[in-house]
Amino acid sequence: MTLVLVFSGLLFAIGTYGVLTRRNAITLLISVEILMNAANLNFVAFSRLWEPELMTGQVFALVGISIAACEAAVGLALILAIFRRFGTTDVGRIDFLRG
Amino acid sequence: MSEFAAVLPKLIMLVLITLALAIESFGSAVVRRALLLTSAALALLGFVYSFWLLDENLRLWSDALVIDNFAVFTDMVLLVLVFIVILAGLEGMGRSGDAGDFYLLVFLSLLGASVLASAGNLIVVFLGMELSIIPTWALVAFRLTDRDGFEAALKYFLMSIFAAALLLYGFSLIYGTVGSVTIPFQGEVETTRLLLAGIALVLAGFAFELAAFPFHQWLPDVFDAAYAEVGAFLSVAPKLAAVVALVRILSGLEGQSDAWTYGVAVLAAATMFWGTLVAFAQTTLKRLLAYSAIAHAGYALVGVAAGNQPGMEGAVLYFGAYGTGVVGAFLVLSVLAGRGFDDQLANFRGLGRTHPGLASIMTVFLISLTGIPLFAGFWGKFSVFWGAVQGDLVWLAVIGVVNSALSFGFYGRIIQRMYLEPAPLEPAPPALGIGADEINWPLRLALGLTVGLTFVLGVLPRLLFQAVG
Amino acid sequence: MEVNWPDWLNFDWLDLGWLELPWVDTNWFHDNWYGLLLLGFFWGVVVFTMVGALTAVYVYVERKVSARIQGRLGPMETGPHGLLQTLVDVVKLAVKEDVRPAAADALAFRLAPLLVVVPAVMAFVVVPFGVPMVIRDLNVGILYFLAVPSVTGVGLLLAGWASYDNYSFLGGLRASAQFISYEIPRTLAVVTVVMLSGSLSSAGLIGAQADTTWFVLLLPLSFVIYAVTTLAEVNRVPFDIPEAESELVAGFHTEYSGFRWSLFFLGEYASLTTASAFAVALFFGGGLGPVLPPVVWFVLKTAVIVFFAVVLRFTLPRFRQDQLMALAWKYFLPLSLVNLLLAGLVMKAVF
Amino acid sequence: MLDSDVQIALFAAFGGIAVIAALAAVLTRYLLRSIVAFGAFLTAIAGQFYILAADFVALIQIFVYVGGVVVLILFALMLSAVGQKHPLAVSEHRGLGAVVAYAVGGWLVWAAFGQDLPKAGQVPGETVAFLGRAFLDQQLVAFEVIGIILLAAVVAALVIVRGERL
Repeated sequence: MTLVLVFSGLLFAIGTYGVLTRRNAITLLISVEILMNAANLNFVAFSRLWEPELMTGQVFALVGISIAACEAAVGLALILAIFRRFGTTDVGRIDFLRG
Repeated sequence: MSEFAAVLPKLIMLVLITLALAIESFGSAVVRRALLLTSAALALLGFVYSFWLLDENLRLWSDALVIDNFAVFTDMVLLVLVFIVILAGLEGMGRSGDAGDFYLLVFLSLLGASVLASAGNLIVVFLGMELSIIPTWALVAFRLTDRDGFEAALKYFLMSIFAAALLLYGFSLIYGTVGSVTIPFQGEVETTRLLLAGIALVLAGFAFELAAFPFHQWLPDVFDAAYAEVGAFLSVAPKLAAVVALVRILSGLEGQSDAWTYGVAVLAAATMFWGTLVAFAQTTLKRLLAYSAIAHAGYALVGVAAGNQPGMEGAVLYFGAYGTGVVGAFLVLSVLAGRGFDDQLANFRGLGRTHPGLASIMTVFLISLTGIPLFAGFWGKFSVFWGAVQGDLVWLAVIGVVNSALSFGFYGRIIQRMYLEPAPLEPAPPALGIGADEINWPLRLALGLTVGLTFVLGVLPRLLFQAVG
Repeated sequence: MEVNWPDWLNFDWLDLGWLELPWVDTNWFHDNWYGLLLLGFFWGVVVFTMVGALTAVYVYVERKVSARIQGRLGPMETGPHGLLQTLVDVVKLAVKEDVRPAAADALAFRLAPLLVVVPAVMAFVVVPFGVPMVIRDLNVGILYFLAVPSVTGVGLLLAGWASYDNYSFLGGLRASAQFISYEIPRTLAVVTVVMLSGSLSSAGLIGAQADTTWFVLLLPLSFVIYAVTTLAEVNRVPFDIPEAESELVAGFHTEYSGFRWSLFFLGEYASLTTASAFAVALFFGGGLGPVLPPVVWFVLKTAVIVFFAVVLRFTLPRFRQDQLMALAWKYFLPLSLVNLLLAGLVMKAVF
Repeated sequence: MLDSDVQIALFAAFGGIAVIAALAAVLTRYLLRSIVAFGAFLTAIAGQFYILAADFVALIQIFVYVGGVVVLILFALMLSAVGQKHPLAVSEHRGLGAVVAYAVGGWLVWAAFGQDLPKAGQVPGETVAFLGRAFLDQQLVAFEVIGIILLAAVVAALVIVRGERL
C-alpha cells in the first residue's frame, strides 16, 4: 500500500513541477491531468482497504476521470479560442491583464 | 417531509436550466422575455419555499445530500442572487441573442453551488465544486470581441483545474486515512502525517476557490474582464457554497481542529492584509472590488479558523451579508457601464452632484462593505469576529478589525470623490444622461431590493442569525 | 503488501485447458514465471497470426467480390484463381523501401502505424469464437472491445500530423473527427445489448442469447446503428472520406510506404474483422447454432457480415464530410438515445 | 500459481513506466512528444489500475483518457499548430519549480511512510456489478450530478467557441 502512495506522491511531484515550470497552456493541462491521475491511483488503491464491496474509491476515481475529461474539453475549446485571438498558446506571452 | 420536497429548491434550479435551454431553442424576443420573467418568478418562489425547510436537518440518499440550515441559507442567498441577476440583465443581456447561453451557464453554476453547499460526502463536494466552476469559465469569456475576457478565462481555468487537482488529491488522502467519504467522518480518527497532508491540500484547493492569499491572482483579472452581472454572481455564489463545504468538511473531522486552526488563521490574516493593502493601489472600481473581495474571503476565513459554532455560522453568514453590498456595487457599475461609463475611480468625482440617486445608493453599499453598524455588512463582520474571540483567536479578530478600519480608507475615498470633489470639467464628464428615473424598471427593482436587503438585514440581523443558527 | 487478489488476477486464465490438448501439460506453464511468459507469448503469436491470416483472406475475398461486381476476373495469376496473390503482396510490401519524409517527426511517424494496428489486434482477445472459446473472457470484455480500439484515433491523428503533409494532415483530422464522433452512438448501441445480456463479459453475452434469442431480433435498431457506425469508424465506404482518393490522395497514410503502410492496411482490416466478429457475438448469437460446432457457426456468420460489408463498398457512393458529421451528431446520436429507451422497454417486456 | 510478489513487481514496473513517461511529458520541449508521453503515462496508470483489481476503471481510463482526452489534446495541438518544429520556450523558474516539486514529493512520500493502514480486504471479482450498485445506490446523487456537469461542459465549450469557424 505504501508503494502506491510512494508512486502517486512521485507523480504528484512531477505534475507540480510541470504546473510550476511549463508556460504552454496545453502542457499545463497535461501536468494537471498527471496530478489528477495520481489522485485517482490513490482512490483505486484505497478502495481495496475500506469496505471494498462499496467501491467508494473506484467510484471516486471514475468521477475524477469524467471531471478531467470535462475540464479538458472546455479547456481545449478555450485554448483554441485563445489561439485565434492571440496567435499563441504560451501563457507567458498572454499577459495583457495585470493579475 | 419527503425527499423531493426537501430538495425542491434544487429541483427549481433544474427547471431554470431547462427554461434557459428553451430560451436557446425559441429565439423570439417575446418568448425569451417571458421565459426570463418566469425564471425570476420561480427563483423567488424557491426562496420563499426555503423558509419551510429551515430547521429540518435532513440527510438524504445515503447521506449524499445534507439539508441543514447552512444549506438552506445558501439556497436562499443563491436564489435571491439569481433573481437579482436575472432582473439586472433583463433589458441588457436579456435582449441579446446570447441570452439563453448566458443564463444557462448562470443557472448551471447556481445548481453547482447549491449542490456544493449541501454536499454530504466528498464525492458530491468535488462534483458540486466543479459544476459551480466549469460554467463560469465560459461566463468570463462571454464577450466574444474582448480579448481580455479570454485571457482572464484562460488564467482562471488553469488556476481552477490546478485547484481541483489539489482538492482531489487531498480528498484521496483523507479518504485513505479516514476510510469513508461521508461527512462527518465516522469513528475516531488518528492524526497522522498523511491526514495532515490531505487536510493541507484540501485547504489549498479551497483557498483557490475562495481566492485566498497566495492563490488569489485570478480574481482581479476575472472581475476586470467579465460583465458586471457575472462579477456580482461570482463574488458571492461559488464562494458562499465553498465556505459552507469547507466548514462542513473541517467540522466533520472530529478532534482534528488543532491540525488546521492555525493554518486557516494564518491564511485568513494574510488574505485580509494582502487584499486590503493592494486595494489601495487600484485605480478602477472593478479591480478595487476584486481586491476587497479577496480581503472579504479573509474575513470569512476568520470565522472558519475559529472552528466553533458561532465562528462557523459567522463564516457562512458573512457572505450573505457581504453579498448585498458587493452585488449592489456591481449593479451600480452595470448601470454606469450600460452608458459607456468607464469604471476608473477618477470618474467618480462629483457623481454625488451629477447623479445623486446612484451616488447615494453606491454610498450605502460601500458603507455596508466597510462594515459600519446599521448596515448588513456589519453583522457579517461582527459574527465572524465574535466567533474568533470565542475561539481564543483574539489576535485574529484584532487583525480583522484593523483591516476593516483600513478598508474604510479606500471605500471612503470613493465616497469622498463622489461628494466632496467637483466633477471634472476638462475633459467633460462622460455623458451619462441618466437620473434614477431613466434606469429600466427591472434594474431599478434589483437595485431597490439590494438596498432594501442591506438596510433590513442591517437593522434586523435576527433574520440572518435565525436562518443560520 | 498483503492482498487478496480477486480470482481473475491470478493468471490462470492463460490456461490451455479448454483446448484439451493431450500433449500439453498446463501445470508446467503455471509453475514458474517463464512458463507464464511463454504462454503469453504463445497467445500473442496465435492472435497475431490469426489476424494476419484473416486479413489475407479478407483482402482476397474483397478483390474477388469487387471484380465480380465490376465484371472483371480479379487476381488470377498467382496460384489457382489468384489464391496466393495476397501472400505475394505481403512479401512485396515487407521488402519495399520504407520512405520517410525528411520533415516528418520521426517518433510520431514510427509510432502511428503501431497505434493503429496493435489495438485492433488486441481487441481480438475478447472475441468469443465458440461458446466457451474466448482467448480471455474478461469480466469487462465488451467494454474492453470498445475501449482498446478507441486508441486508434490517436494513431490516425499522429499519422496525419507526423507526415508533415497537407493531405495527410487533413486526412488525419477527418479520420479522427469521424472516429470520435461515431464512437458515441456506437457505444450507446452496444450499451443496449449489455442491458439485455446483463453482463459485460463476452461469454455472458453468448449465454444470455442462448437463454433468449438472437439480440438482433430484440434490438434491430441497435444493430443498424452498430453496423453503420462501425463502417464509419473503420473508414469503409460510404464513409471513407479520410482517404478519399479524389480529394486527399490517400488521406492520413499518403506519405507511408512499404511495411508501415501495410500496417495501416492490416489495422483497418483487422478492426473490420474484429468488428464483424463482434457484431456476430453481439447480435447474432455468436457460435450458437444447431448441428455444426460453434466455431464453424461463428465463422460462417462472420463471413456473411464481411461479405455484406464488401458488397456495400462497391455499391454505395461516398458521403461528403459535412454530411458525415451531421449524420453522426444530428441523426445517429438522438436515434441511439431513443434506441436506449426502446431497449429499456424491450428489457421490461422480455425479462 | 503466482504469489503476489510478481504482482507487486508488475505494479512497480507499470509505476516505473508511468513515472518515466510523466517526467518525459513535463520535461520535453516538444509539444507532440509531451502528448505522446502523456498517452504512455495514461496507459501505464491503466495498467496499475488493473493490477489493483479495478479492471473497469482501467478500461474507462483507456476509453476516456487515451481514446478521448489525448485525441482532443492532439486536435488542439493541430488546430493551434505550434511547437511542431520549434521547441517551446523554457520557463525561467525551473530551479524554483524543481525545489518545490522535490519538497512536495518528499513531503508526500514521507507522509506515506508514517501511516498504518488496514489490511486489504477481499476485492469483489465482479467489479462491474458492484460499481453499478454503488452508482445507483450509495452514490446516486453523484451519478446524477455528473450528468449535469457533462451538460455544463458541453454548453461551456460551445459558448467559448461560438462564432468561430473551425
